[in-house]
Amino acid sequence: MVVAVSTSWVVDMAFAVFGMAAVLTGYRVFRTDSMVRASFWLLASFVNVGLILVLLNARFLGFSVVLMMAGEMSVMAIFMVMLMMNPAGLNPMTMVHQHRTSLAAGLLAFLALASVGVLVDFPDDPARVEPATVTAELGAEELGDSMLVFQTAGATLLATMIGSIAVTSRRGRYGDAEQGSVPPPLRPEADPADGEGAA
Amino acid sequence: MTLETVLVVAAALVGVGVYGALSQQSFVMIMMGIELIINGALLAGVGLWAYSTGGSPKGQMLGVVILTVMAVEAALGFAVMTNIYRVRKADITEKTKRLRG
Amino acid sequence: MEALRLDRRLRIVDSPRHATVLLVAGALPATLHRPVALVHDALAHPRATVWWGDGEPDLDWLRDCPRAGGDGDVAATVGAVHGDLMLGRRASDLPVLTATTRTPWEGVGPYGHGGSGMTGGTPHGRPLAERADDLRDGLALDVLPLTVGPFFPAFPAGLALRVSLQGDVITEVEMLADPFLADSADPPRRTHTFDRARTDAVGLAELERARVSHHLRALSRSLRTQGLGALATRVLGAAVAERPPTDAVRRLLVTVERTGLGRAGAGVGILTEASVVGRGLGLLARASGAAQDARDDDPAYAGLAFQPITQVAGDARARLLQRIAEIRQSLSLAERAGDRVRQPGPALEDPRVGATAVSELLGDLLVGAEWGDAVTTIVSLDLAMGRRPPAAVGAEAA
Amino acid sequence: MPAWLAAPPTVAFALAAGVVVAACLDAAVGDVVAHRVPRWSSVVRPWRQAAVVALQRRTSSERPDRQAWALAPALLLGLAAVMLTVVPLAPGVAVADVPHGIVLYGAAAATVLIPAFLQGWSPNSALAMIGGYRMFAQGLSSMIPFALVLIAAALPAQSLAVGEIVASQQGLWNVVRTPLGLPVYLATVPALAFWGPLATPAGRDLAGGIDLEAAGAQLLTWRVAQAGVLVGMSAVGASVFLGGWAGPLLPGPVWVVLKTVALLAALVAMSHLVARVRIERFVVLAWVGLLPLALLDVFLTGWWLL
Repeated sequence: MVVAVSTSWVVDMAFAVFGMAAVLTGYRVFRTDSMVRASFWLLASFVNVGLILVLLNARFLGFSVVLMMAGEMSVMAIFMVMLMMNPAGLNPMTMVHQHRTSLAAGLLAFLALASVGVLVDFPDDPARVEPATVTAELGAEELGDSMLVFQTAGATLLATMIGSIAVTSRRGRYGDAEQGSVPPPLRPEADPADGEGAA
Repeated sequence: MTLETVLVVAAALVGVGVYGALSQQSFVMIMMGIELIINGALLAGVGLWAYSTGGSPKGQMLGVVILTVMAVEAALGFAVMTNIYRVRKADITEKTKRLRG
Repeated sequence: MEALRLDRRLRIVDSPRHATVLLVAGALPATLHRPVALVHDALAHPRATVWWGDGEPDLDWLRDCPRAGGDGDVAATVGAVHGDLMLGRRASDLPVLTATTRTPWEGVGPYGHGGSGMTGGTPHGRPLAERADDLRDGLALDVLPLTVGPFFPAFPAGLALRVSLQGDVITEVEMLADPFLADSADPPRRTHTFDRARTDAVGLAELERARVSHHLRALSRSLRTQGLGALATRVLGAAVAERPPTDAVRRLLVTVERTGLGRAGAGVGILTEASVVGRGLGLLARASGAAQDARDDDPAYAGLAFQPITQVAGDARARLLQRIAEIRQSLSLAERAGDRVRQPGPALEDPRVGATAVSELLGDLLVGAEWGDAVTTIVSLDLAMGRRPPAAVGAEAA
Repeated sequence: MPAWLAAPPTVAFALAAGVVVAACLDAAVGDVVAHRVPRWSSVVRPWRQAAVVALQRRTSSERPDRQAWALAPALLLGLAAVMLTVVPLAPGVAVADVPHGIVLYGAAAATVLIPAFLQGWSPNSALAMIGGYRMFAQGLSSMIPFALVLIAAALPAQSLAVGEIVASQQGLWNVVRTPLGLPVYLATVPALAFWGPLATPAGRDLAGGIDLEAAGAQLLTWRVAQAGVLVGMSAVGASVFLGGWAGPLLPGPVWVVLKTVALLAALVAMSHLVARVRIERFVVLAWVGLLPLALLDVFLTGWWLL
């Protein structure tokens, strides 16, 4: 029986590199001043996680993450440039607020989860599957025992598609979506329509 | 590479995601934070599948479900954001404090 | 000028960044002095400039450049300069413009982002983009102001527009400079057939062949814009040939039709029949359905069964189809004309359309179009053969 | 020599040879279409042009994103190399005969969007940036039909390995078995490789678009990488739809090369004979036309297998 995850030092080194890169690029997402760069840093983080998945022998999932995220981050970059006040990050700016609180919350979350990961004694039962059969097993599972889960995921995606089209559609039940819309005021108590919004 | 190290990396990704989701003002940036959290969850799930379930295909199934969640989150996030933008001309959270419209 | 595209020794590129030698043809009006300097400075090193024309150039930095005389072999001169540059026998041109002052922004504010608040100041004097009302789907987005021209490769030379883009949809457009007769410069020494026909008697066959040549040039420009450079070269070759075989031209037109060139212009840049009547737009008017053609009343065409061709749609595709149909018509007229001679007097159907007449329509044509469609529209109007702006005339006479 | 040492030079050689063939084909077909007398200079011209570009110094625009600009051509070249690694020359002979080759290829093809966008966005230039957006518009629209026809081609093999997919076509090539596959593939490849009628991101109406600001070694690498992507997509297409190494008389690897060159020639001819497609029209075509066709392809293949 082959132990699925190789224990050679090459894999360890690769994991160390990909793991650190995933976290670092993830952090860069929120420290860069350009919207487009932020989405590509996030993509880099996803690609590194995808590569770790490949090391863990979940190759299909790993490649799928890259495939999916390349598309999703493209959409995200378009949205960034389209809706943000700093198109394409041509001008330098900062987007951070409540920096300390967030940093503390992030650290807390990391420490709590990491201690769970390190301290809890998970059963030591490594996967023993040939690399080539992993995906075949996943396919059999999707269309066998877990078919209900798989179908639910599909139905959820369909519902999402219909829902998001309904939400973004310009024509609603009560007329055009932007009917009566006004720019938001800068002061919370101000009337949106009194022109202070533009101040 | 052991289960512990994989879980620590996953925890770090979640931590960075929490930091991002709380510290950013722009909707898209907050979505990026959430995506990072889900990303960490995916890594932890697959790590557990590889090291402590004996390679049961159900573990990978969890990964597929997490990918679905990611897609749903992104699609609905963009949809809601587009609509808020259309109606309120707002793209950062502080502009939507009065959600009454 | 256009004939240089046929010379295999030269490769004419779209972006100054890809060029090694800048060829300045003729004298330039004062309004173009700064634009040409900008183009010059955009060339990557090593670079050189060749001046093509007679007399003395009116720009200081052009005086020391290598020259090609009005009749000389321009391609050979350019090739020699290019070779010297590549072999290091010639130093690269220095920039013409000195560094312009910029608004200092770096290091200001708590994040070095140019000031206080979230977005800071106005780096490089460029304010943050403002939103504009939307024309399409109800999402008001930031606009991007942009000046295009006067040396934009897809546009007729001299045409400069100031456009505001939202995404790649045009929200505003303003014409800064007219196109001028850059393309009529060849052959440089000969008066254009249509100018001669206003005052002298001209053979009908010659006149119609000149019309074919004019329309083939326009067709070649359309092809080039749609990414079909090789075919455009072939069409241009037929246009500049002295007497291209009629059958070959007809076959060429079929090949052009097969590329689906018209598809890019379907529903793009529609000129309504009401807007074109009485403006003297010739082919453009006929493509919109107005059956006006001066040849109809010309006694020289009597007995040749001349019938104006028209299209219905009035879009860029209709103008293209109209052009191809009129090439066929003129080919057949030239074949049947025999020795007929057209006497000056009656109104002349000149294929060169006045740019002023169209410029009033340009705003309606382009606002709301995507950038690619706007370029297709402008190319389909064939503005290159417009009038000479007064400034350019003065400079060229000097 | 161990296999992992031989892999990089093999891929580099295949990439270089493919790019040279693509450039010469392009020059030759261009001459034929232009009705110019074919000369030896057609074959020499690409080399001369490359040398001229290589001798140029890089230019800079106002405040570009330098890292991203430098990264874009390297990334694209890397993706082209990844595409070539999954192509099998003979049974079991591929640089990376991985069990998920076709998914790896799909991921690489999808990622082409990123360097193409970066190339347009990083110079901080308006027309180049519009080119980048166009890449996203056409790439995102064509990605799903592209992936679906690959999946349909993998169905009869019951495997995601490219080698298995080729082996399953020994009796009947996929171009016959799944007749919708190759046409949809050939309609989406120009969009993903921003080539020919769908070279809109680098269109002349944008004065070169994503190429507008590039010069020197950066531009040369970029052009080489783009040709490499085209070669990679042709090679995988030849394996997945045209039966790869299968063929009479000649040895397998020769057939792989011949079929790749045939697809490459088709794509080059397309670029000289088909006019540019309006981007809006293509997006509609992709979602309303190509996507249902690709789905139909999957269903028909499944039905045929049952």
